Amino acid sequence: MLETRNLDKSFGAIHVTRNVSLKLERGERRVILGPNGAGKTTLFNQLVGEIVPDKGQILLAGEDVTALPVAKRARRGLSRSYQKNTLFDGLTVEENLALAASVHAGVSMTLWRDALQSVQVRAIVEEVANQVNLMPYIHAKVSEISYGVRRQLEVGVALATKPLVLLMDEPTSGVGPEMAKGFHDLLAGLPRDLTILIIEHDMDLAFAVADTITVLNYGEVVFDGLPEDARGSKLLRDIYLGAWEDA
Amino acid sequence: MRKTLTAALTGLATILAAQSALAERVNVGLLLPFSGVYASLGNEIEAGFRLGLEHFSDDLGVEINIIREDTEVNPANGLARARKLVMQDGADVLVGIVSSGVLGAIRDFVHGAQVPLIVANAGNDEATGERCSPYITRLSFSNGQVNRPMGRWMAEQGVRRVYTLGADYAAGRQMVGGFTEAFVEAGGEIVGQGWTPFQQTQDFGPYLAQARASGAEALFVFYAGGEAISFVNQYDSFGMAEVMPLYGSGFLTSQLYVNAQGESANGVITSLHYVPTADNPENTAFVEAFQASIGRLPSEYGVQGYDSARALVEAIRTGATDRESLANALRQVSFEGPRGALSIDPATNNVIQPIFVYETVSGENGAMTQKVLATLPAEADPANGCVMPAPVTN
Amino acid sequence: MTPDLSFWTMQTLNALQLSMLLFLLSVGLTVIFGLMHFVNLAHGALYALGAYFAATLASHAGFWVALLLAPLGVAVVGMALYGGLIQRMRKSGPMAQVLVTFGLIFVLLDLTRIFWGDLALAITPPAILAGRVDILGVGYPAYRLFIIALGLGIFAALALILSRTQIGAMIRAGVDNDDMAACMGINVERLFFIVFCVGCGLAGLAGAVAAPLLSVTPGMGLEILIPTLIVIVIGGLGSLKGAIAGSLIYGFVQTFGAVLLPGVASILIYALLAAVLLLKPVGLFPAKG
Amino acid sequence: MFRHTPLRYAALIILFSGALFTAFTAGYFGMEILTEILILAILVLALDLVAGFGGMVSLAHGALMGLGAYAFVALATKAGLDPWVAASAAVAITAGTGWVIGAICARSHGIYFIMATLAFGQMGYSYFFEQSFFGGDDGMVGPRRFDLGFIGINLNDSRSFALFCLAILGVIYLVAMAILRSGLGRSLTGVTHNEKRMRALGLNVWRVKADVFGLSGAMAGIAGVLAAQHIMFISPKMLHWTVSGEALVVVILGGLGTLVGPLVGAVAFVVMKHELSHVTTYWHLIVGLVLIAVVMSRANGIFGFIEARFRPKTDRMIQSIQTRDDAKEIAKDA
Repeated sequence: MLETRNLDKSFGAIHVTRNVSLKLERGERRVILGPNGAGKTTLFNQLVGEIVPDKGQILLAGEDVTALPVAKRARRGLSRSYQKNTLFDGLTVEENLALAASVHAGVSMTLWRDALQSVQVRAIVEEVANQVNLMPYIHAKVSEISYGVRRQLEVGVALATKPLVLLMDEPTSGVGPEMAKGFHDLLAGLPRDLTILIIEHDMDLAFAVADTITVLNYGEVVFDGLPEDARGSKLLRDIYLGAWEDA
Repeated sequence: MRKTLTAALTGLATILAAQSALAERVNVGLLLPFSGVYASLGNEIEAGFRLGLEHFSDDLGVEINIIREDTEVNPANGLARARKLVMQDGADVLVGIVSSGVLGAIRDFVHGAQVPLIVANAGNDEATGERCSPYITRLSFSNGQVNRPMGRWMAEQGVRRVYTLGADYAAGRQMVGGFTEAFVEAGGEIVGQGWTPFQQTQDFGPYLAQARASGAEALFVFYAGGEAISFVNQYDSFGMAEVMPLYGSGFLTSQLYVNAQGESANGVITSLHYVPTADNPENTAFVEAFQASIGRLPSEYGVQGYDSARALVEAIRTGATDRESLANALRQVSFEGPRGALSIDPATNNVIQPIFVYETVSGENGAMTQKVLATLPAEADPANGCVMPAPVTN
Repeated sequence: MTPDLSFWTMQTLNALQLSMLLFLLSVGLTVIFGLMHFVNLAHGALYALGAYFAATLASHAGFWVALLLAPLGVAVVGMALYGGLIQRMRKSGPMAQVLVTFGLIFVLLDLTRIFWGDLALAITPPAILAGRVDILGVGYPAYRLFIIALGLGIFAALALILSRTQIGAMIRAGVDNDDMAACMGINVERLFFIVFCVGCGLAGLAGAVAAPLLSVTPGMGLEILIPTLIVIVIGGLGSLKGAIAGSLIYGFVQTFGAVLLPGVASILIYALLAAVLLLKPVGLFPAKG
Repeated sequence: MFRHTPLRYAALIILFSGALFTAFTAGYFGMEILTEILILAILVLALDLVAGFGGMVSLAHGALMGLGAYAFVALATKAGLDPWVAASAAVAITAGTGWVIGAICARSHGIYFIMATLAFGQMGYSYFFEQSFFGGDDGMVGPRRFDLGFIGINLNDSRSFALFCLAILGVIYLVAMAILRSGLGRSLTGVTHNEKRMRALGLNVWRVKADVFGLSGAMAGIAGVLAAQHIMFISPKMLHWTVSGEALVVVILGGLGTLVGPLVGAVAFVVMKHELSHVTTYWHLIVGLVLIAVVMSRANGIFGFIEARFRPKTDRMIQSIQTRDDAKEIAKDA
């Protein structure tokens, strides 16, 4: 579904992505692990097109999208959430979801008709709001909901584009352990055919939700395999777990 | 549709005119820029106009009521103000108009409403040419009129090859055009022309260097206001005076700016319809009075206001107090003023006046003054497509 | 017409002269923007004020005194503006700041009209700079060379201050990242105050320097505002490099455009601005990547 | 996202009845001023659409208005088209030009966007200033007013023309509202709030900006056509950047991004200008001081100030409680 081939990126002297090749099958849920500065978010940025790689290719559903701009990739089914909430602050939860849904529903450029009243948009908003448990807050403004709920909305907005591949950048960053568990349930409730790539810091959660695990270190893939193997891997413990436990 | 407009306006005009005639009072709408870049011109014209009324309207027996409106340098605003003066304030006559753009904007309105307008500055040739009107009488000058005599005079002086520079807008093109036409006709040659973006040019260096490289004998330019000061100062700083003497339209070294130019203007020869040093008794009296009330020497703008007032008073003295009779009487005024003998050309309604060729020289206590080199005979503009009925004489 | 070498030499000097004048104006504006994130539209009005101060001072105490005191006077006005308006507007959005400084343009313009009248003023340059200097066979006005030298001098001084002194390091840190600067223990308020006043002083200096070259009119501030903004936008906001690059581009395009493409001289610089923004939406050398 | 509060409805009703009252009671010049306000109101509505709701602060709107006026006059007088046809074509031309400017400037933000629009505006100004075909700096005369004779209205009567402008303004207000509620308007709000996210959601951001700029350009063009008919004279002055600057002052003075505020601003600005210019030639000074005072009050313009004053106390209390809870919750979560 999503594949990278020999992706490479440097900022000046800093080599942030080294020859990264990944392959996600349809419906696969993969977690990317790695210490801070391992190049996880930079990899995401390249996947969605916010950063152009120096070398390599990105394939979405078998097609080369390396040269496509952000918006076009998104319309082909690639969606992401951000590590730092990137919401529409002055608007309500419903409006946030509707904005995202309207692009998929094809009413983002229409004139004359109220986009919020579009049947398709309403259907998507309701579906997503249920998936990420936002129904109780649907009419609240972003400024009026708690941080944890905003994290849910962050994922909700990404989901409302009805993606084929969903990239989640630390969806549980900054929320308490209880919310993190809630997130586990949330993931479980998502359709099984949705391909998901998650950057996650919480090891327990990572092993609980992942079908496969990729470990990045200094921009390089140092492990790629099943969670069971990762758990036992000495290499992983040395470069990642150690660093993580120290921090 | 235009006919209905004209008819409506005429109807209104007649009612208002009838009212004011009864009161033996003439409402004068003074339309001048009191803010914006031409504010200093507006203020000087008003000062001259008020001085003229003071001098000439004793024992007139008709009260003159002045209503001022600020046109800024904005044609649309000027037209709105003109309409207000006529439609609401019942002005019997309009006086003023500094910029040609404003004159162009209000022309159709004053013509349609049949309100006499005394133009106290704006010089666009069309206003007394193809777009002339029996209701518009110009007491100031036309762009061509001021500069044509200079073309012939320079040719007579033996100047053969000239480079011209001017501000790139309609008035600049007409001023330089008037000169060029007459100069070429008299056997001169224009070796090159430069046009500087109007009100966007602060540095004339590049243009001066081009003029210099042209190898012309002399430079003829039109600039006014702040541009005139910058230009003359920069011309002098490049030492151009040694290789290419500067001639120009007299606005370049107007009394209004010449002291800001100082010694830089020394030796510049220009032509204009008025100089404060013109030697005649009317001018002596005017200059003295102007200095007494304003505290400095008058420029051409002051005298245009002064003569406009005099023309108005002369017209009223013929018994005219309503719009129609004022318009008719204004076309026939003639008098000896500070500029010399003035009359109105019945074919175009433009003023006929002598043109002074003068050199700017250092005078007493460092102030610059004007040395008149020649007073060229009064001349009328060609009709330029102006067709209108002759004034009614009685 | 056969333009020879001396013609091009002269035009190059003309272009340099215009560039340096614009540099004096734009450098203050761009550094204030880089540091404080707001565009002081009244910068042009301060330039006009500098010219008027200089005109008045020059008639009483001579040119050199005027050249020294006029920028100081404008810096004092800058202090008053900072204390009275700008400081309070620091937390408001950029729109509010643009508006306040737009209002200031109106106020300062009419104040100069009230104090100095509508008539244009002028200053004669001092005798020592009144003549011409021979450069490559071209007699070039000494006063214009003085402007070029002054501009280059100020550029060198600012470059030194920014790269070698402590306050320069603070300014660079502030432009780069104001949170970080505050963390590093820099007194941000004081830094802003100093930079703002120096910026205003430079605008005043530009006005004083321009006065003998151009005419001093109430509208001069508004006339110079757009060229200055074009310079800093082409150059990229917040950087000394951008200010000098933008000034040079403007000066040369304007000068040689007038000579080589007179028909389109008035739109050339706007076309260039549009082209630069199309290719580089944040100018050529912005302070931040 | 744009919402109509009771206060906004009240303000609209007051403004509308005020305009009607003036139209039927004012003298000649009062009518002229009313028409001036109504035309300015159309221009500032167009500007509020892009600046207030789209964050695209434009210094090209005066030029777009002027372009509309020139296109209308040239097509009506030089090409001899029917005024209605000429006006429609003129509006189409400004819409297209606005769209192109919006598309080109879409990548720029903040001061860069302002300067990019300034560049296009000034190019237009210089063009019309220098083209003798369009009368150069002297401008052009002769646009005819629309002929509404078939429904018995003579627009050469200043009251009829003022009412006609009022009707057009009303229609444009409704159109602006509809645009803001449409899919395009919602997308625009999204872009203003968070352009990066909208792009990541698959939105063609530049298209949204260009489309809205084009629509706004059409409105500015309508203002230009009406201004040309009102004054019956046009000059390059209309295209100068200071006209755009003034319009921007009106928008912000009234209240950016409120639609109603700019209308209030237009009334305040024109009335203030006319009243003051009779008292002193230094009226800019006073306008400048008022502007500074309004901005320093930290309200969103005059209308924002009124909204802040009139918002019910309970409303404010609820909000402050919510904010406090919010803070607590964030603290707990973190």
